Amino acid sequence: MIYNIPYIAVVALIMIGLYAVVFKRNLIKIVIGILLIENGVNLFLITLAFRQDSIAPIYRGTGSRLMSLPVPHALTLTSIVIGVAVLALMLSLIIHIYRHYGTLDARKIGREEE
Amino acid sequence: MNIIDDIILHSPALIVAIPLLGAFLTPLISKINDKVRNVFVISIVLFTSAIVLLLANDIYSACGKIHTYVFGGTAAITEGGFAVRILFEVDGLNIFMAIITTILAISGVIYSWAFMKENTGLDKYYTLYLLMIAGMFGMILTGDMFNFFVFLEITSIASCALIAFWTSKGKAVDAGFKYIVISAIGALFILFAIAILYGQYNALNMAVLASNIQFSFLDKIALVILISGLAMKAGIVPMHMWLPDAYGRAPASVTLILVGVTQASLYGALRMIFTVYGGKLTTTINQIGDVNIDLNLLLGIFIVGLALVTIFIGVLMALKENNFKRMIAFAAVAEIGYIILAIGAALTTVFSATDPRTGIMALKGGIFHILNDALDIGLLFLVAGAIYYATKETSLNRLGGLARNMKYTTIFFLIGLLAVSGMPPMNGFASKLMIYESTYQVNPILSIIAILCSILLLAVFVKVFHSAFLGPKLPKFDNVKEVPKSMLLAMGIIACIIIFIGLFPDLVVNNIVQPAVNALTNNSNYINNVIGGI
Amino acid sequence: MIEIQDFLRTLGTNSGFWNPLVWGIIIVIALLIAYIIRGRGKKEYKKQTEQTKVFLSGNPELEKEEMHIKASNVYWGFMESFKWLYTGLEKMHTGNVSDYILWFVVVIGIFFIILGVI
Amino acid sequence: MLELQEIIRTVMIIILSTVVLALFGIFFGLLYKGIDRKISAHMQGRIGPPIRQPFRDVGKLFTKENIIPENAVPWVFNLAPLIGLVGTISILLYLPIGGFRPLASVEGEIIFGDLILVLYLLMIPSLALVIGGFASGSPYATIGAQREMATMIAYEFPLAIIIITIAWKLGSIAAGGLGVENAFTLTAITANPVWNAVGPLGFIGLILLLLVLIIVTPAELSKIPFDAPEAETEIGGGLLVEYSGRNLAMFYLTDAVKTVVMASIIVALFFPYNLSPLLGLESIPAYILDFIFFLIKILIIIVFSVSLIRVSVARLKIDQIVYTYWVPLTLIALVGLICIMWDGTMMESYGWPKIVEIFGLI
Repeated sequence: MIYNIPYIAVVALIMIGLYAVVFKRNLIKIVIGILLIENGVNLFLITLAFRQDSIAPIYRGTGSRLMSLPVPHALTLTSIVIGVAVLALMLSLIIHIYRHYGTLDARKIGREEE
Repeated sequence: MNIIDDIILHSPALIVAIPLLGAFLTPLISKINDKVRNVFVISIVLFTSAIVLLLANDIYSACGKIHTYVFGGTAAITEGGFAVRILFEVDGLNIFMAIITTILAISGVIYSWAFMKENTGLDKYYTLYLLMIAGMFGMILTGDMFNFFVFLEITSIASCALIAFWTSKGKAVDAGFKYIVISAIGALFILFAIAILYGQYNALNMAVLASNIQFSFLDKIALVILISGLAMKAGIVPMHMWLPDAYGRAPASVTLILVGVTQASLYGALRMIFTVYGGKLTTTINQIGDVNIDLNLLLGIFIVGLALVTIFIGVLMALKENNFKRMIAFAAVAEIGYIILAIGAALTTVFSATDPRTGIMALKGGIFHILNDALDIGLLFLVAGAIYYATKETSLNRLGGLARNMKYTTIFFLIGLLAVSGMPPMNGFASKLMIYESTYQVNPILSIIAILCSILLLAVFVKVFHSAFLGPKLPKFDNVKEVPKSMLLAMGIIACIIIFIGLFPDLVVNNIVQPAVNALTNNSNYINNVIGGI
Repeated sequence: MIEIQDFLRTLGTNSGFWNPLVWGIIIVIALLIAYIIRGRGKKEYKKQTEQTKVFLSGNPELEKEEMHIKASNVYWGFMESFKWLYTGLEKMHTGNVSDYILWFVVVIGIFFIILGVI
Repeated sequence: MLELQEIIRTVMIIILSTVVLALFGIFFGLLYKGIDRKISAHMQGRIGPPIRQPFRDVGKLFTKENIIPENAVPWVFNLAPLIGLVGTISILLYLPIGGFRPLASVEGEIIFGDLILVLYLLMIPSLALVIGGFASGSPYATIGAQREMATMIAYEFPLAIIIITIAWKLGSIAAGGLGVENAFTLTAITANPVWNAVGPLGFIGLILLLLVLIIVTPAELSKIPFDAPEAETEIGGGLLVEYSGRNLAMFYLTDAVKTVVMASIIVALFFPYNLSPLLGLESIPAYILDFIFFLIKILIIIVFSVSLIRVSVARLKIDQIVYTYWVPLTLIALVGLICIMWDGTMMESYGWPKIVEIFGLI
């Protein structure tokens, strides 16, 4: 049971994130929702790598001790880096949107007639 | 061993690496001179295209040949059976998509010269442009799930920045924001699905996954998320709404590549369905009460249903829209619908042991239509961009009488109109003919709706022809001139290819589409190429 | 390798055929015939006279901008017949990014039910 | 493998048959137009013009001035009528005219076009009218043109249903289909008349489809009650309002040829029977007899679908036309389709007899 808690946390994070994206009007909150989803997915990857009583795969010569999988860690790192890039881009776009419309309400932007 | 062989050997890596390198060299080169930068960018793209063509020649030289390129090693699977190496696997389908990307990239860069001339920050524009092209090539050529995700994100970030390139317009920034939200969530869900698959099979390699896949409950969840995420990126109704925003607001040269990006997402979905899950689709049976239904049938029917909705809503919205580029975007949605209609119809029949001919024909039509859709919609976007360039208007309500001032653009528009609505003798007719004449075997209603919507598409663009090009000579457009030569050249390249394909459809189908279809239907070849190399 | 005869081949779909080149020949010949027939007619007309003015049942011609039917008025008959459909469609396209994601979640849900539960 | 000699022979045959069929289409189109006018005049209690009146009309139009209005875009304005006529003539090549095989095919196996192509080519004359109307730059013509386009969208739905249903009946490998190769080619359709393959339920379905096709024909030809695009009384001839002289004559000829084309399509789909096998004739007498029989069949169809309908019904409004085609007629056609699909299952699972067996024709 105790090993399932991370998975429950993953599902909870993704659900909360989706809730924020779908039901929140504020663009910043939408971005936070996306970050929550991202963290959920990253946590999922990390959890997959975990083996009980394992050590980090960087030590050599520790005999027969179990090592946790290195690949998901690499994936998570990459994913975090990409996430930061996406976050920066979204926030910079939000700055532009705020300059144009003076609001961050998703229901009020981009509605002007041309 | 001469240099050509070396290039071919390393071509999958080079195709991605050269635009990537060029992208980050562009800001440096732009310090010198604008002209030098333009020449540099086009030479990068042309060089990449030459390598793509070399690789294509190599792939097509033997039937069913697959070019596998493993980064940092020769064997795809390390000693001890770990499939951790990143590899690019190029078969008929990959190279088909790469050729489409090549065409779009060349004409997009040529078009950008004049179209973006008056903008500032062009060094960043070209950097992002090349980055986007590199990302697309990566998505198309990779044989690794996580790599696919990374390139998907690279493409998304670059294209989002380009959609919002005209930051002085609020709507462009808004569209860019919508696009990044959509693609970030789509990509995260895809990553989630990849993680599920990794958790079960300890592999990220598509071929290794395909050979191990069991179709457990978790696999089904992964399939659902993968297809839905990629379908959203491909703009399938009801997840298409970002597409008119993004296509409509981006500069026309960017929209051209965006068309390719949606196609690449569609390619991803095809690869997942047919290659990764393909081997087990037919042997997995779902039970409803006492009735057993093959999974491929269920999946096919679901996709066909989505496709019909996509086609119908796409054209109906296009018929109503009055903004030129948004209208083409809705038409693009409908065209994507044709492709997935063919794919869905193919899924229901292509695995049947008794008569797979219908399914294969539908698949051929669908794959062929990917090429035609990219060219037709791309050409129309370029025309829309040309009109915007000449008149600074996007609303059809304020245009009129341009056929007098812009003769060549009018002719290119007419070619695009006939092609997109599938009138003979353009390329759209050939692929739609194949789709109609195979899907009717599955259910006559499918072809009926397809034919009807093709005519609605004709109506959509005849409306554009009327309101933008025909009508009395408007005084406010007296000074409008034909667009610069480089833009005409870009449109001309695509138009010539359209007419060529239109006149020799059988040639294209036999030589380019057939290998792609073989690659899809025969996934054991794809798997053995990696697994067999231990 | 590609030979000349490959260029001439008819596209077959198991249910039908399509050969653009043959159609091209027909079109060229028919164009020739039609052009000859058309050439028998009278060519000239009086340029820049009352003749070339637009016919408006005798009403005076408006400004050029007013004479051009706007794009949003085209296909009135079609829109009129399917008003109910279009009101529904317009309600669907809200332009909110949240709704776009909602649709995504809905599609995942439906797809999951079809594939996973059934 | 195609030999060079064979290619040249095929090309020569196609060129020759294009010329012959163009003249055939124009002559008989005008002739049928005259007959149609005579018949409808008699129905209304008038004497009507002589049968050769359409020829005179064309002759008269050629002597009139060919005015290009100042608001028009000249090259599109002049090109549209030509393209319309050319497109219509090219359809004739793909149809079995006079009981022969379609002329755009090589004896035996090679065929160059099929029913879907014909469906698309049928749009070309309408499209030419629409673009010509739009290119006139006149409000009346624009209204007419957009109405023509809306009509085209409208009738294309039932038309597509009819064509796909017949091809499905022939080509489908599912229950009820005949599994014929190349089901979309007119050669296959004329060789396997659909009436011979259906049971009672399918017979009803086919009758419904034929009915719908007969109602689609006047819209395809822009005849009353579906002539809202031209509507002389409200918009002064609609999309033809700015056309005159030889350009108008081209549209007149297009209309005439298109009448023959539509009637030939109905003949090919539903009445592909010939008299000569019944009488045991061969070679030349058989050809002549079949050809005359074909002309008579066309005449009957034109009388039913054009003359009769246009005399007895008043013009519909454009939104009524769209509604008529997309709701009632599409529903009827769909019912026909469902009947034909069920028919196959019935015959397969319950052993219902074919309709020809009931009448004892086989």
